[in-house]
Amino acid sequence: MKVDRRAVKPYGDTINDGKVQMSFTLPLKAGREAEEAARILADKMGLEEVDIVGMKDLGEGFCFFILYGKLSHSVDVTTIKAAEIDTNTMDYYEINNFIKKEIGRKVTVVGACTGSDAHTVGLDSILNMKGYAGEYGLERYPEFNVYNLGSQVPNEKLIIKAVEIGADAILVSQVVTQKEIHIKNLTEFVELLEAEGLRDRFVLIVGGPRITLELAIELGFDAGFGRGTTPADVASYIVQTIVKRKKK
Amino acid sequence: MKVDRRAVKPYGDTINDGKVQMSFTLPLKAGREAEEAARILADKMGLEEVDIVGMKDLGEGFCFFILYGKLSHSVDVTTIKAAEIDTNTMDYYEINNFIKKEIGRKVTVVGACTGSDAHTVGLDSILNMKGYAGEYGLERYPEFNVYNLGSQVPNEKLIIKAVEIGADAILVSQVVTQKEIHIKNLTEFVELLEAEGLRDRFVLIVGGPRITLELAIELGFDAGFGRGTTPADVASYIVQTIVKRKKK
Amino acid sequence: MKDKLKIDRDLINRCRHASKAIADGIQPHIEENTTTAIERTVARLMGIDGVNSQGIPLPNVIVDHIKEVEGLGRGVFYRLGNAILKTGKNAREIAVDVANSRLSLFKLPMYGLNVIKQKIRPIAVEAVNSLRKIREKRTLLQEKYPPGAKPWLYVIVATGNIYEDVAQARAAARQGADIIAVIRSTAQSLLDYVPYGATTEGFGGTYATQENFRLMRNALDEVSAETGRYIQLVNYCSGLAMPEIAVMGAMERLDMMLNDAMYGILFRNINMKRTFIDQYFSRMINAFAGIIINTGEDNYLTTSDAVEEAHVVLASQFINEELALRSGLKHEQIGLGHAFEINPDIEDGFLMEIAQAQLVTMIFPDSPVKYMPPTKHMTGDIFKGYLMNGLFNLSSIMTGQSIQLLGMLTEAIHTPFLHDRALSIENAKYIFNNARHLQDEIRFTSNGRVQKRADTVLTEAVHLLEEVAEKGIMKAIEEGKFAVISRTPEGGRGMKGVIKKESDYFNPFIDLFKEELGI
Amino acid sequence: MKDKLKIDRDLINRCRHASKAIADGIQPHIEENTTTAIERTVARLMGIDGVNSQGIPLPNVIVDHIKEVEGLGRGVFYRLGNAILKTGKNAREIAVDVANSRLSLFKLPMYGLNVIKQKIRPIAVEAVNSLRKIREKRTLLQEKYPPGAKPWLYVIVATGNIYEDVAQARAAARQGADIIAVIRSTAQSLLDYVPYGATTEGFGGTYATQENFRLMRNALDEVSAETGRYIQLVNYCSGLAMPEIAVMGAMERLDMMLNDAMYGILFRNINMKRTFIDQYFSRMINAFAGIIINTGEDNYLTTSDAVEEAHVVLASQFINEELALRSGLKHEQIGLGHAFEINPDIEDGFLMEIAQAQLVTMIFPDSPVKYMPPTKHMTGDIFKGYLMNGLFNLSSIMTGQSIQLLGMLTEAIHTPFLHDRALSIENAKYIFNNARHLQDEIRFTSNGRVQKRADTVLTEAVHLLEEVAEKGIMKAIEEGKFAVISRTPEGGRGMKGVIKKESDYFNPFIDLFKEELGI
Ligand code: B12
Ligand code: B12
Ligand SMILES: Cc1ncc(COP(=O)(O)O)c(C=O)c1O
Ligand SMILES: Cc1ncc(COP(=O)(O)O)c(C=O)c1O
Repeated sequence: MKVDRRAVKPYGDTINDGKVQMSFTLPLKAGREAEEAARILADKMGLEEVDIVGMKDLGEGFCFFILYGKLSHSVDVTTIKAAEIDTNTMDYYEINNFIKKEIGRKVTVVGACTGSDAHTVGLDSILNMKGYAGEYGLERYPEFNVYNLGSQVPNEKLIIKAVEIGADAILVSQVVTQKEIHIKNLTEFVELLEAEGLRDRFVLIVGGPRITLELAIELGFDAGFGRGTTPADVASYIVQTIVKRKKK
Repeated sequence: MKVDRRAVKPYGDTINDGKVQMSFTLPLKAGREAEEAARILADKMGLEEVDIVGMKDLGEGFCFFILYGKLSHSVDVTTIKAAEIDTNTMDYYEINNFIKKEIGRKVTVVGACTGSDAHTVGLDSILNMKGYAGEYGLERYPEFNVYNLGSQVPNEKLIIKAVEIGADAILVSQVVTQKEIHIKNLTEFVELLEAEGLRDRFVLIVGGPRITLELAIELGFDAGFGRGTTPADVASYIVQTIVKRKKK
Repeated sequence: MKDKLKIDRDLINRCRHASKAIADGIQPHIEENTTTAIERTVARLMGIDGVNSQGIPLPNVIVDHIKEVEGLGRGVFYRLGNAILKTGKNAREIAVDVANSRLSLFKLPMYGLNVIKQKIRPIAVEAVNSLRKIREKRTLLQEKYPPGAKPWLYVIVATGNIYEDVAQARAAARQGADIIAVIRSTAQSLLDYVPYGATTEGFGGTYATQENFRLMRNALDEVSAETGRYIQLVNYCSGLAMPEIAVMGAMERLDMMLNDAMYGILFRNINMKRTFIDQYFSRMINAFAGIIINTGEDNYLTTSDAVEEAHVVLASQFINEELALRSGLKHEQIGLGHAFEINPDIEDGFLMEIAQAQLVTMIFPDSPVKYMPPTKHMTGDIFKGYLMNGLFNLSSIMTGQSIQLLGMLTEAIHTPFLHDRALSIENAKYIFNNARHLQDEIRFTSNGRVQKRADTVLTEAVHLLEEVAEKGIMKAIEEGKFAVISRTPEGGRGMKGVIKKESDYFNPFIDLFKEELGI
Repeated sequence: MKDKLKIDRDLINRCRHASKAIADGIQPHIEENTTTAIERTVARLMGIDGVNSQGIPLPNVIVDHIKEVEGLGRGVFYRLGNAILKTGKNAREIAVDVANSRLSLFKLPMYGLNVIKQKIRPIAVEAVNSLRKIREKRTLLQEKYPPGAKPWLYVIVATGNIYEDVAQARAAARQGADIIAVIRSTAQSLLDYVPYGATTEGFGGTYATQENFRLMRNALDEVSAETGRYIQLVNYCSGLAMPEIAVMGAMERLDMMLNDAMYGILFRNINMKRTFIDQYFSRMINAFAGIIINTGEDNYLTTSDAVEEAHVVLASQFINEELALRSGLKHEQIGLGHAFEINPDIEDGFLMEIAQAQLVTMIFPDSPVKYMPPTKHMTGDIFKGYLMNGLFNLSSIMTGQSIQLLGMLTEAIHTPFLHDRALSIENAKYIFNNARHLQDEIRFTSNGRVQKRADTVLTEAVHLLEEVAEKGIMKAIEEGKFAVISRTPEGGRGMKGVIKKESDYFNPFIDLFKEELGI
């Protein structure tokens, strides 16, 4: 039962059995043809011994499938270089001390749910007093100045505010992702900043349940925070990044 | 919203969006590396815009993932030739009449759960009086002679019995499929028959929840019946196949 | 139904009493003012629809035209009626002419108000009659194709594209859904107009337009006929255009409308003065059209904790009830919002959930509760989510709910896929059937956890309502009494659309509806 | 616990009375006979283990050796004891010599039985003492690491490979499982011996071998220490080797054993005369070892309908209870089988489920019910399956069950994957916590569906038991009274292993256990 890290496969109950569960709908009526179509797709995905365990006609010419199979692909994890937040999370006290010692002035941040996004709960968990999962939000930190612009803030307005208050960091929240609306909105935000020559002034952060670090970096942000982020994660990142940049 | 039958893709809420749900476990601790490994595997399967919505450490160096993505593959259903049972299901009365008219004698069948398989409920649903889902089983049909040998019958014993009673059809049930035990057992059964030169004497049928027509044919059976099979499906197939063979 | 909770009737009476005082406090404001949205609604009722060459809806064109010149203190009826009399054209033709600048209503000589009232009233009566016919058609159809048994299975479609929505809705209805709600594109409530025509580009939902209503209604009528079960259609009549959407819904035979007295204020930062006026008229239209409203108390629990703020939900239900009754809605038309949002990690959370669900059906026995599924605590763990939806369905059948908005296992991920919805229907059918008479079979232990919880929530609601009654609803909202959100009377969007009625203000529809509804 | 069902105590008394009569009917048969399996067990207790060069277990070698020459009417103790005395070797060494044909027990001069009894009894006493020490170790460990709260989460591992099983079991225990059952490879119950050593090739389960027991016990002990929660280990002691496995389990500190008085007869077509004898001795060992048995009534419902045959389950529980008590098991050690197998499509099926679950805890208040999940009606729809498992968990917490065998969402597909089990644990934890005190908060309506159902089941059980008592258990089984399966007294496997005891038969362990257990 030794894992070969150069060829990692999914695991059901025996090492390297490759077992994967999948479900999807095809725009085909339930029946032999649809079943075969599902099997062919699974095959193209690299599944072997495909077992279609559920097939259910949904009406309107659609059919839902549940299937299991053994994945022929494997992944060499020794070559994985996952982007990683290169700072470490400190706690409330450590962060305030760090600011006092290493920065010597209060840190100013501004946050907003931009575009048409009105999901403030996530951003509020990071910024508001109350915080998240029992941890205080940034407003509670004596060494932070926090501006929370709330929901549905146009990109321009957020940038103007950031400049006005001399923010160290801008925090953007994007929760709605249907039809990739967040990508559009975030790209526009970075382009606006760059057009104004303001990009390097700020630590630029985006967060939301569908945000990953990779995506954030790809879109031109410094960092991205997803599900389960705590205020301390974000505060730590901000203050350490400020200091790193100062040193450069 | 027109479906292009030459390039059918999974459907979430927009035609051709390709949306697929998947879950699996990797033998890696939860974390950025495991997440990236999951993403790479999804990528190899042809998924785009992979969204890892659940990652849960299971302990012992394992991690469970739930993800969604858009499948880049599609399937041309116009070229699908799904094997199809080439007989049509008649009802109890039709079947008995058919036997009287077209065969002119009672049809004899013998069934068993072979090898170490003790799951008799499926085979009993087809053979016993009581039947399945409100439909009578073959024992109830006046024109059928039924021998149900029950569970854990060695392949040899089933063949000897079939010869002894002059069976028209042999019905094998295989429910346990772990480690492909059914494939081994069914293959051995057909090889035994062939070695004895008896293969063509019988209509050879296998059934069970994980049995598909394709698999049955591949293994050398005439037909295979899966989930939800009714006694009438099987009886119809047997009697029509007998007549077809007679005509040849 | 026996009182399983042994609740103190006196507490309920005090709640109702306080709610009356709250409504009394706001009623003068409602009656003294009109809004741009109400006047656009009048324009629509008079027959104006369509858009101008820049895509601006004609009701907006005509109302802005009048507002610009003389303000709206007399309402649009006066100028519009005059133009009809003078030109012999109908309202729509007049609006088109105005839009094309071929006509200014202020260039026409004026009849006296009484003449206009007298001569044009028949057009208004005709409009009201045609709405009545639509309502009657619903009654007929529901006799022919009786709706399914309660709890009704209520599912949403939200693809952004009305044609995909239609396919998904038809599939759902065939699978057993009783009610289809078309979710609106994000932030439509902030639009001070209603988009026009069939739309295929929305985010997180599909625009509410009259054409979209019609397309969906037709599709569902087909399925109703096919399945012999009348399928109800829902949309949203909240936001800056609430009365307009109400009338569109009445015209296209929607059956339910999301409509809450305070939702726009709290959750969309729409001006409160505006909202209170708009909700009154919009509800009158809903009432007349035989539409069941769905109030939005579930929204409190998306930002507040469901255990701590349970009493706010209940207090809001009392307020919504009282305001709805004043608009002529019958108890049967008041679908009060409630939601299964207690954190799933809480010990005995399920007991608290059933306590409150039972409490609501006890207090509002004739109002169908619209029970919302878990959303906030749903995660990417679709299996757990599916299970939480199952407990939610069980809570419903245990406590005798009426309108069950089915939870989606993918709530935390995306708007529902076709099979997500199918799975949710399967979930509800299984639970409802398998525990069909559970509510008849169980009693709650005297003075046990369930009864005590119900009592606590009710007691806290009394206190909140009495406090609000004392200081007035506007002040209370300003102080953040609801969902810890504070709004000022002058703040928020749409304040400019509030217009003081002049002494010769006239809106024939208010009177016609009032008469019909007996208010 | 108050009697929520208002059941008629007299009916219960009649059931117990009939069960006693049934047990009385079979007791003489049990006492007059021994079996090859029992004699192998004696050999094991004397210290024989291991296999010969062809892989045949030494207990079989020695028993066959004796049987061949003189039959087993006197038991193996006599010849074995004699050999120990004569050769000065221990039992294991003697067995090895016999296996290698270096020794025949019949070539040795014989001591008289009394001499052997006297001289060799200390070896038997020593063996029993060492089992006692193992039991005491469990007690100590359970004091140090108290088991989790009830209902205990019971999950199975079944990879076929003991090393994979170990990894899966450790993971499950850390995730919150209280009990790990290692499912046996298919049809092990038909083996008239116990396989030897660590095994990695099983189908649908892993062979029950002493080495496998040991490996798993060690792994779980580690996790117990780590988590501070004693993790219980389960295996199967049914089939042709039931008493042997009982003793292996006692030696390796298993905590529970599947052990049913009639399972082998009905579901494995093992000869009934054989089974009744074997179950008696195997249970005595279980009793002494402080093991909780799990009876197998759930199996009835895999072939019979759970609504129609509910009373058979109950009747079998009464019989199992009575026979278990006669073997010296305490009520606390009798884990009676029950299963959530009502067709999910039945209206009010959930009410029937809770009626019976509640009935069982009422009738057998001190016996931990082992509640089995839905299996028969599980399909490839893993979502629905997960939900059914949720209702099953709810039924358990509503009715106060003790041992919860968690259902797998993939029940219809494969033996559990690592994450299937993790999901099942998550399911149970959520439901148990979220509805923790639901059982305290609900009462059932008087004479309602639940109470009536319980009454019906109990009444039918009385009739069945009284009928069985009258005709005798063997006859009743022959007539197919249980699970509609008919077996004849002479039919089935293993009949040849039944041996009439001679007057000088001797088995020191029966006496030692009886003494200790006070029977
Ligand atoms: C609450 C809620 C609402 C509330 C929002 C109230 C409010 N003031 O926020 C209301 C009812 C108003 C609402 C409305 C809508 N919603 Co909504 N809503 C949700 C819901 C149920 C919970 C979101 C939430 O509060 N999560 C809790 C917080 C704490 O988690 P979080 O946001 O992930 O935040 C954490 C991290 O992501 C991160 N984070 C988040 N932001 C940031 C920012 C920074 C800088 C950092 C560092 C970190 C960070 O830190 C947080 C703490 O760990 C979700 C479903 C779900 N269960 O997720 C749907 C959901 C997000 N909504 C959805 C939709 C579609 C809508 C609507 C568009 C529907 C409609 N057509 O009307 C509207 C319109 C809203 C709009 N214009 O944006 C969809 C989005 C689908 C998609 N992927 O595109 C979801 C997924 C539901 C669904 N399945 O359809 N919604
Ligand atoms: C009932 C049951 C048992 C009962 C069987 C009682 C009996 N007399 O049959 C008992 C308790 C004895 C049992 C034991 C075991 N079982 Co079992 N059992 C099940 C269970 C719960 C239901 C099977 C069933 O009866 N289905 C209902 C029938 C009507 O459906 P069906 O078999 O699919 O039959 C239909 C069709 O497939 C078809 N069909 C079937 N056979 C045939 C034959 C012909 C000729 C035709 C035409 C059609 C046909 O027609 C039928 C009607 O439509 C399943 C899980 C599940 N929900 O499926 C596990 C399951 C099949 N069992 C399983 C296992 C592993 C075992 C054991 C090996 C466990 C163990 N180690 O002890 C043992 C040993 C059994 C053995 N030696 O074979 C696994 C198999 C895993 C796998 N894929 O390999 C399952 C899937 C459970 C699991 N997830 O672990 N089991
Ligand atoms: C009463 C009410 N109106 C409207 C909405 C949402 O509509 P919009 O996003 O268009 O404001 C909701 C949301 O649930 C609601 O409860
Ligand atoms: C009491 C009992 N023993 C044994 C078994 C299964 O073991 P085997 O397949 O080895 O007979 C079961 C099955 O559930 C059972 O209930």
